[in-house]
Amino acid sequence: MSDPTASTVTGAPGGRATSAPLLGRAPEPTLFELSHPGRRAWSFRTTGIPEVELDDLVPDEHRRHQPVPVAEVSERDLVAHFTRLSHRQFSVDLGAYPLGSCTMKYNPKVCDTVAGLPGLAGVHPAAPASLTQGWLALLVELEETLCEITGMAAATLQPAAGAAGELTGLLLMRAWHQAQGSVRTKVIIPDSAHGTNPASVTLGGYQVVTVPSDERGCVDMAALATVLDEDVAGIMLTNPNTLGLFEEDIAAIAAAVHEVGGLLYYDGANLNAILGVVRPGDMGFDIVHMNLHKTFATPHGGGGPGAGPVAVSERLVPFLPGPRPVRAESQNGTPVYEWTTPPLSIGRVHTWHGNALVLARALAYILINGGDGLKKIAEVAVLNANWIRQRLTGTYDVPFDRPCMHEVVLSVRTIKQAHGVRALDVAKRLLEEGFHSPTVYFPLIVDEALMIEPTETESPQTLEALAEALERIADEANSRDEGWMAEFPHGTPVRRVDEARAARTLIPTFDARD
Amino acid sequence: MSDPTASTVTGAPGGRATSAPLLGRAPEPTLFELSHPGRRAWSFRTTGIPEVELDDLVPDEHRRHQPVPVAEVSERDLVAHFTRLSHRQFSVDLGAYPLGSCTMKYNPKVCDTVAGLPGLAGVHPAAPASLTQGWLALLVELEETLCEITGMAAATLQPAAGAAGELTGLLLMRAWHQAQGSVRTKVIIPDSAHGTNPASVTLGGYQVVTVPSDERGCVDMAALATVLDEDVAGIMLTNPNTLGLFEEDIAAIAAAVHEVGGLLYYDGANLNAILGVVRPGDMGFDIVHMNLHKTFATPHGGGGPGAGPVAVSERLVPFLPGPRPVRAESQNGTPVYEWTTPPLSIGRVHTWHGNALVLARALAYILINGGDGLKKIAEVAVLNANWIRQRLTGTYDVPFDRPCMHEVVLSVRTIKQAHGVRALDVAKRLLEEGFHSPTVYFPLIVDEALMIEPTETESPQTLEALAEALERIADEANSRDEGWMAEFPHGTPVRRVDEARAARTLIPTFDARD
Amino acid sequence: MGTYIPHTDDEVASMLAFLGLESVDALFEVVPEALRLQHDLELAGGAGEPDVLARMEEFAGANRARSDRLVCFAGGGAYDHEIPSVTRALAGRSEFVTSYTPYQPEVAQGVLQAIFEYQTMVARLAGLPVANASLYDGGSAAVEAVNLGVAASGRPTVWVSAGIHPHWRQMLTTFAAGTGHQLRTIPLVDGLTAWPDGGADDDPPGVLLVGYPNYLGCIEDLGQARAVCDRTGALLVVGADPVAAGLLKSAGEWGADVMVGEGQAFGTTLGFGGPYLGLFACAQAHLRRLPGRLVGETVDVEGRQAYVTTLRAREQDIRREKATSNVCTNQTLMAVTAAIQLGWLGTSGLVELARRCAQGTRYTRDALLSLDRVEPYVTAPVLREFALRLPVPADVVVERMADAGFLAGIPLGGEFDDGEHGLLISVTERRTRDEIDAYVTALGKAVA
Amino acid sequence: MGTYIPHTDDEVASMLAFLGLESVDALFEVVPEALRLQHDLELAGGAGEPDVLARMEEFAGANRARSDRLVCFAGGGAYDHEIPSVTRALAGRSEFVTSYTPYQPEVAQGVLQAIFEYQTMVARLAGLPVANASLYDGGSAAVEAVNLGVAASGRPTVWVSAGIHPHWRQMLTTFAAGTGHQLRTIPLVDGLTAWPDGGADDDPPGVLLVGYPNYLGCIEDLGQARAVCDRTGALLVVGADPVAAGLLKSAGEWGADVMVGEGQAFGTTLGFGGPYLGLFACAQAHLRRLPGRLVGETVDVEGRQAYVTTLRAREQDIRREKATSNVCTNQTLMAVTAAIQLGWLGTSGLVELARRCAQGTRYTRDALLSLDRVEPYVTAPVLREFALRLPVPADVVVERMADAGFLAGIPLGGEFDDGEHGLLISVTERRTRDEIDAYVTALGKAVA
Ligand SMILES: Cc1ncc(COP(=O)(O)O)c(C=O)c1O
Ligand SMILES: Cc1ncc(COP(=O)(O)O)c(C=O)c1O
Repeated sequence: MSDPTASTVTGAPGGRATSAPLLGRAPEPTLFELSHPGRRAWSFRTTGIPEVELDDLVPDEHRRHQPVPVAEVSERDLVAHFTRLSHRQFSVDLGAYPLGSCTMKYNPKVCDTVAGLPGLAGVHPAAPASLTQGWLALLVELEETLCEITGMAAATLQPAAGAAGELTGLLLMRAWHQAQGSVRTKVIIPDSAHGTNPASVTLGGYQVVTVPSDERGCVDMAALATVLDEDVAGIMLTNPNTLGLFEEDIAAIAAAVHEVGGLLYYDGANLNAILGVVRPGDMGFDIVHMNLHKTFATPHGGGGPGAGPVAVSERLVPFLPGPRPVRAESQNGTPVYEWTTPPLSIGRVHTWHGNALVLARALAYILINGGDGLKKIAEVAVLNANWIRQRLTGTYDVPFDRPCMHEVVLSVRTIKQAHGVRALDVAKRLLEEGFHSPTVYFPLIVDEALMIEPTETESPQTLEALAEALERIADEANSRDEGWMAEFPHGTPVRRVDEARAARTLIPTFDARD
Repeated sequence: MSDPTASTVTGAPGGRATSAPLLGRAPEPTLFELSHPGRRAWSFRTTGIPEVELDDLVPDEHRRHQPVPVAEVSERDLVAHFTRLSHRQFSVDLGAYPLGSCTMKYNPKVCDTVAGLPGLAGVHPAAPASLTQGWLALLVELEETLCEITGMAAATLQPAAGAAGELTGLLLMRAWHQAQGSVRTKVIIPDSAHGTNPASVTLGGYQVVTVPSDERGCVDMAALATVLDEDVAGIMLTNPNTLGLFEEDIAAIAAAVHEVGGLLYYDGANLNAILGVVRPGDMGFDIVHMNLHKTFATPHGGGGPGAGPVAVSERLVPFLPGPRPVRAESQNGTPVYEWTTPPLSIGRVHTWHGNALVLARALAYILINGGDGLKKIAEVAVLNANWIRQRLTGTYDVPFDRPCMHEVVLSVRTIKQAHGVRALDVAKRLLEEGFHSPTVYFPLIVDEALMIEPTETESPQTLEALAEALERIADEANSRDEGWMAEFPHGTPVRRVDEARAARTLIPTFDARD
Repeated sequence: MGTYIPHTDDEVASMLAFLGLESVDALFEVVPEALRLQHDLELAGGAGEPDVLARMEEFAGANRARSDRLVCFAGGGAYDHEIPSVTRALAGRSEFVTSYTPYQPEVAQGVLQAIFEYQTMVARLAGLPVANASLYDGGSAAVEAVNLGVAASGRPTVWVSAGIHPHWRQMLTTFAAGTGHQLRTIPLVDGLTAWPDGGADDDPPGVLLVGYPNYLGCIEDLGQARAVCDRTGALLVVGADPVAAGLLKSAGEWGADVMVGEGQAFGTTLGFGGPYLGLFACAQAHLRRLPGRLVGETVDVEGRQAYVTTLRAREQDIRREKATSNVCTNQTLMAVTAAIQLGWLGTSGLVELARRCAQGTRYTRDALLSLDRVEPYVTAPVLREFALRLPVPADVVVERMADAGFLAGIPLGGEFDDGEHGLLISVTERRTRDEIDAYVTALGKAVA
Repeated sequence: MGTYIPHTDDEVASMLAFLGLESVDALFEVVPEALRLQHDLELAGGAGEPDVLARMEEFAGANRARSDRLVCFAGGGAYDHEIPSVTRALAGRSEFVTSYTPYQPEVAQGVLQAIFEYQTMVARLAGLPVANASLYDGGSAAVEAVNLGVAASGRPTVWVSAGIHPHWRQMLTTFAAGTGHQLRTIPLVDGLTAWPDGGADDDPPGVLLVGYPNYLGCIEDLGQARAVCDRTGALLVVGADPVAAGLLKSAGEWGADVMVGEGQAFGTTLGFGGPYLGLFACAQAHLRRLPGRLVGETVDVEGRQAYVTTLRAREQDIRREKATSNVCTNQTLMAVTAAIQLGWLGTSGLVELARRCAQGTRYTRDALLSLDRVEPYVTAPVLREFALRLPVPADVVVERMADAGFLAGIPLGGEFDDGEHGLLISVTERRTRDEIDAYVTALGKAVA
């Protein structure tokens, strides 16, 4: 049999589902391998515009003579490829995702509808306020709502994520001190803090001063006293902190920091724990960022987008980024919205107005829950975490054995010492049980940390199943030999991944393959 | 440790993905097992309507006193459940689906957009023509288009699927004969026909007369001659037939059937093969149904919905179901559309106007492809099938060794005789390769049939991979022992399913579980 | 311009070479030259997605009766109920949308289990032990039920209540041309079916078909229908509104042999009448006559729970001309949608839905009846739909009301006594008091 | 009324019992009484999905500048490009939407591989070997690029072309307050950056930042910028329009060290400015300073191809205050969307897209310049965006044009010479000749 086709049948077969875990675990080829010269999926509107020669359109010295080699695939193969990729991906919609510090709660589908409304999604960001009153009204309402929730005076909605909020907050801190005529150099951060905090401090032009945690997992007040001086611009805290513990001395901390003229920054990553219960503003914080993708359930999108609004106390309002939307004196009773830039504004921190569609999702979520519902969120989030803590006490180490807030940090230390099984092994083993892993090795101050945040949307049945799985794993760690555990996971699309090799033989693009 | 929670933690854990094949293969619990009393997901609009006592609303003798026990789940668990179920389901979007006779081609996403347009999806079917001119215009345009494609005079769009179209066609046949004053009792069907044909004939009030296929896989002309008489109301054919072969004698068949006063019915399941190449009307058919879900790519929806319009030649137009949309004399130049019922109409065959949103999808698909594109579809569909045929000749039996149209029927007969491996085994083994199985054991006249319909949307690369997989399987059948093959599939969400037990110990609902 | 074919010209050429063919035309040599189309199809050339979408938007724009333009008070088996984002999102998942009938259960557990759950829900709604995997729509389910009833009773006479949806009755007539069933319409008296005694009938019925509630929204006395069946040996087929079932006794409780219904209310858009969902449930005795697909639970070779289509021997692909029905492709996606929507409603939501419809109906009906010269069409009790008698022809009122922003309802039309002046009005849970008040005011003007 | 909490009161009570607590309040005993909120949040009570959707629709309805109401001629980094159904469908798959940063690669190959493909595409567009997994938006990518450039060159002085998007320049200023970078704006002369020679400068730049094309749509001479860099040892950072890149030489070809850009054009809705997509690619030399996440290819224990986030030691969670950037959550979903959209465009579609934009731009510009008293703002060649000088203030024209059904463009404003009379106009492939002709007519009236 002659095979004149052999020469043209190049490229990976697109219509074959071997890559779907449903049916096997062969790797999915890249889109570049599925590509075949001459295929296409695109189509554009018929415009009727008379055509000009390309030579006339693009100056020759600028003209690209080879097209960018993207990929050439049919719509059918494009769909199959990304659908298959989606089958290789865990998500909240598939199962519990108790990733501590990330608040992987259920993302309501109605918010997808909101983000898709043509009247929101189809608006150009440079259109003047007169043509975008709906958006400005929405943003003002969200700002007011967030201020009520945090107990602050005003907020900027521009920052695109928590870390962006942090840096914005630090620049606010800097501008404020500057306006006071004071030059300060240091910002205090507890050793349990998230990595974005010190990174943001550096970008804010400050030096990081780390303050240790005490044996109760909270800021060591004595140590704090020793670092507090007139060089301190402020302190960054999250409360509950990254151990899931409430900083009970927060009032004293606030007093001490304010005493030396410093400001208090609140990292809102853990706001879910205290909604409607206690407010950063009432605790004495001056600057507060929120992670809307955590607390207000806007989906994490595989790593983003998020939104990190920053709310401030009265004295910091004049420094907020601008332009910001405000409700203006209404002419005929109906409010009018406009953009203003605060007098001492630190300037713009986002190309436009922030991650607007994420902001719209968050407002919808807040409206659905309402004031009462928000409090219930905190209550059940804390209830779930404490249930897990109590249930697993004795099975895993509980480094700080006291009531936690919305998340609990356990440790695999004892098990590791006895059997060599690490937090990482527990995490990988848990994948096989159908749960996403908790956050591991964070906060850094806990050895072999497992940071579990169930969130309020997981039912008691799910908690029970999670606890049973973690108990089973501990049992296995104690009874099986070390190597057995290291083999997990087995049933996932790929098994343990060689991270060292990825860094050593860096292949960041398809073209870097050899 | 006391466990006061044990009593309430009942029900299956909803937030656990063990059921997702991504992560394991535990069965997914039913929604009823995930249910927990008191949970809910629903919310309704606030209406402000003053409330009346339920006792006043529902007469006591009719009132249900226990609610229907549906299920009680959170929105989160509802989402997780059905998302996980979706991960246990093969689909065209995941991979090639060469299910013969079903035309599982790629379903363009733009058609989903069309079916979701508020101006189409939000229209009540009982609204008068004056308020639904857009829909009527759309239906008329689709009807005209389908008539051009099939070479017929007019069509009804009411039938909801192919089988519904068949029965409609048979009732048209009956009404026509009746109008001619002739009473006929029989309808001829080839032995290769799809089961819906004989079933529809019975419901149409006719007796089935089966005509055998000859050694070339086509209607045996001699046998046909012996059954043709004045009792014959007509003949039902699909051309290409279910062997994927073109009935070359179709003109002679038409002449012979017409000669005795019978009508020719065209089962359009295989229309994809001849788009723009040859038309049923030109072949002499009087009545033609189409399967829009096949030929015009409206998605099969896990088993439906479809749409089965029936087109007829001029003489049958007065009998079409009604009401049907027609373009009326325009008053001021712009056309006006209205409903009319043909004078001798057989009546209504759908509760409303047919599967309207499926019809809209099909029109969009046709407009995108255009007249030229439709012909290309047939060409490539036939090319793909012949490539598979040629490639696998020698590997599998090819019962009718001549050029095929859009699909090819192979047989596992030789392999089975030698090694006991059946078509079913090949089908199950192929699942493991990441392809959906071909249709098996149909048409009934081919032993151990594998009916492969690649469709035009599968690329040469995919065909190559499919051919290689089928070659590999034949190799294995010839080299491995019988039991080995019977073990497949291994990697699917469930392995071979006990069908006999399902029928023996019938459990058609959750409540029938014991 | 648009195309979904991946093949490049080179690839086509190469594949032809492999087949030893000169040209694409050669693929069609089996088609007699004389039959082949000698010209191109007289259709426009292909167009891209944006152009075609613009075209479809034009059609959509020409529909005044869109629920985003006219507030909907029409029902008659097609209802403007809430469809939450979650139902749209889940039912739209492409694994459900782009698969076909689960012929290979090993890779179709998703659809199979969803159908199993749907069957369970429909059976519970019906108060009957078995439900199938769906039929085309309410009307086709009624036709199949009558076929089953005639076969089971062995008697071709069918008593059809005049309160059955007129379209269903038309379908029954259409299909009776093939089956030869004798249909007899049993009239309504003031909204309720006036069943003949049936005892001494020389042509006793094999089947009774009655709505619950019926087309006029009236709650029929199924006890009386059941009594006729008991006397005559006929099967009782109930066409039930599955939303009303949230408050009403089930068909099964009334002794129905078969329940059929239109399932559109559970998550399917109005969609100009389709695709909808034919609900079908029956008593155990009729299992072997069940039309359409049925999913059953079983195990795989490893003993894991699994689902599969079962009792396949009833079906056309196996039993051919002796099959209980000719249905092949059904409405699975709508069944899956209904399972999702019913899961969203849940036990309490289904009651609440029915209750809200009933509240709105009561409020609207009372307000309308306070209008001058507007009268009840019949007086039997209604639940979520009702008919009025207007001083102006109902189709005129519908046109006038459209200008005021409402789809006013469905004119009863010629199938009913003085139906020209009858308007069938439906009030779902989506209608607010403000909408209703405005509707009532507008209707007052429209009939003035 | 709305809630996503599954727990029933009984379950809460039972869980509290397990914890030995009397009440839910007891969970918060660790919170000092004095700090606790003594009243409820002053927010409305919860509402159901339909009510909240209605509320959001009200906001949406109050936006006149929706692209379904005003035909969009505004650009400036945010474009009304075609987004096909396939991109929406795939990017909306919940596995992509509801997962987080792929910390566990074994169950995150979907997102990881999509990012790997995205990185490849961005690197190819840039003509540079490495691209990261996304940054917040074009402006933040520029800020990060400048940070990288200053660190790499060891010099804090940054020469920023006045042709860089004004908002990016504002952001650079904002963040320079923290980093201490010295920003110097290099003016435009007739649309192109007039770079100082730089050779004898006593404060030589560490970084040059230039647009390609720039904010006024003009195609900058990158050769000249590169020459300044060569002379001064500065890094060249190019802010490239990735759509124009379909026709223009790549930043890499011009010798750029870093390319940044706004990726919204690839499948992301206008969305009032966010979430958008910060593109970032760089030369191999700067790999260890790359901000944000990077995905690399590797294998699993069985040798199967696998993807994982790599060079993690650069990142904040490991290097903390010494990290190259503080980014954690980025814009992955938009990166995945861009990969899908670029896959849809493909090699030929990207060229075609740029070509169509350029054709429309040429046609529109020529037609507008035939209007009385309408003049070019600058004369340097443009590709897909351009500025005009109008006889009437541009913001007035925008208001007038809105009444005619157009979003006319973006007033240049105070950042530019006589910017009050400058209007920046963008014409994407979606604009038809009819729309453009009507626009030109309307603009003629608006400036009359
Ligand atoms: C405690 C804490 N702070 C800050 C951040 C940074 O927030 P983002 O990822 O939104 O930038 C995180 C995110 O994981 C966090 O957990
Ligand atoms: C040859 C043939 N005829 C008729 C039909 C029936 O069509 P439908 O399933 O749309 O009712 C089929 C469907 O599989 C078929 O393959």
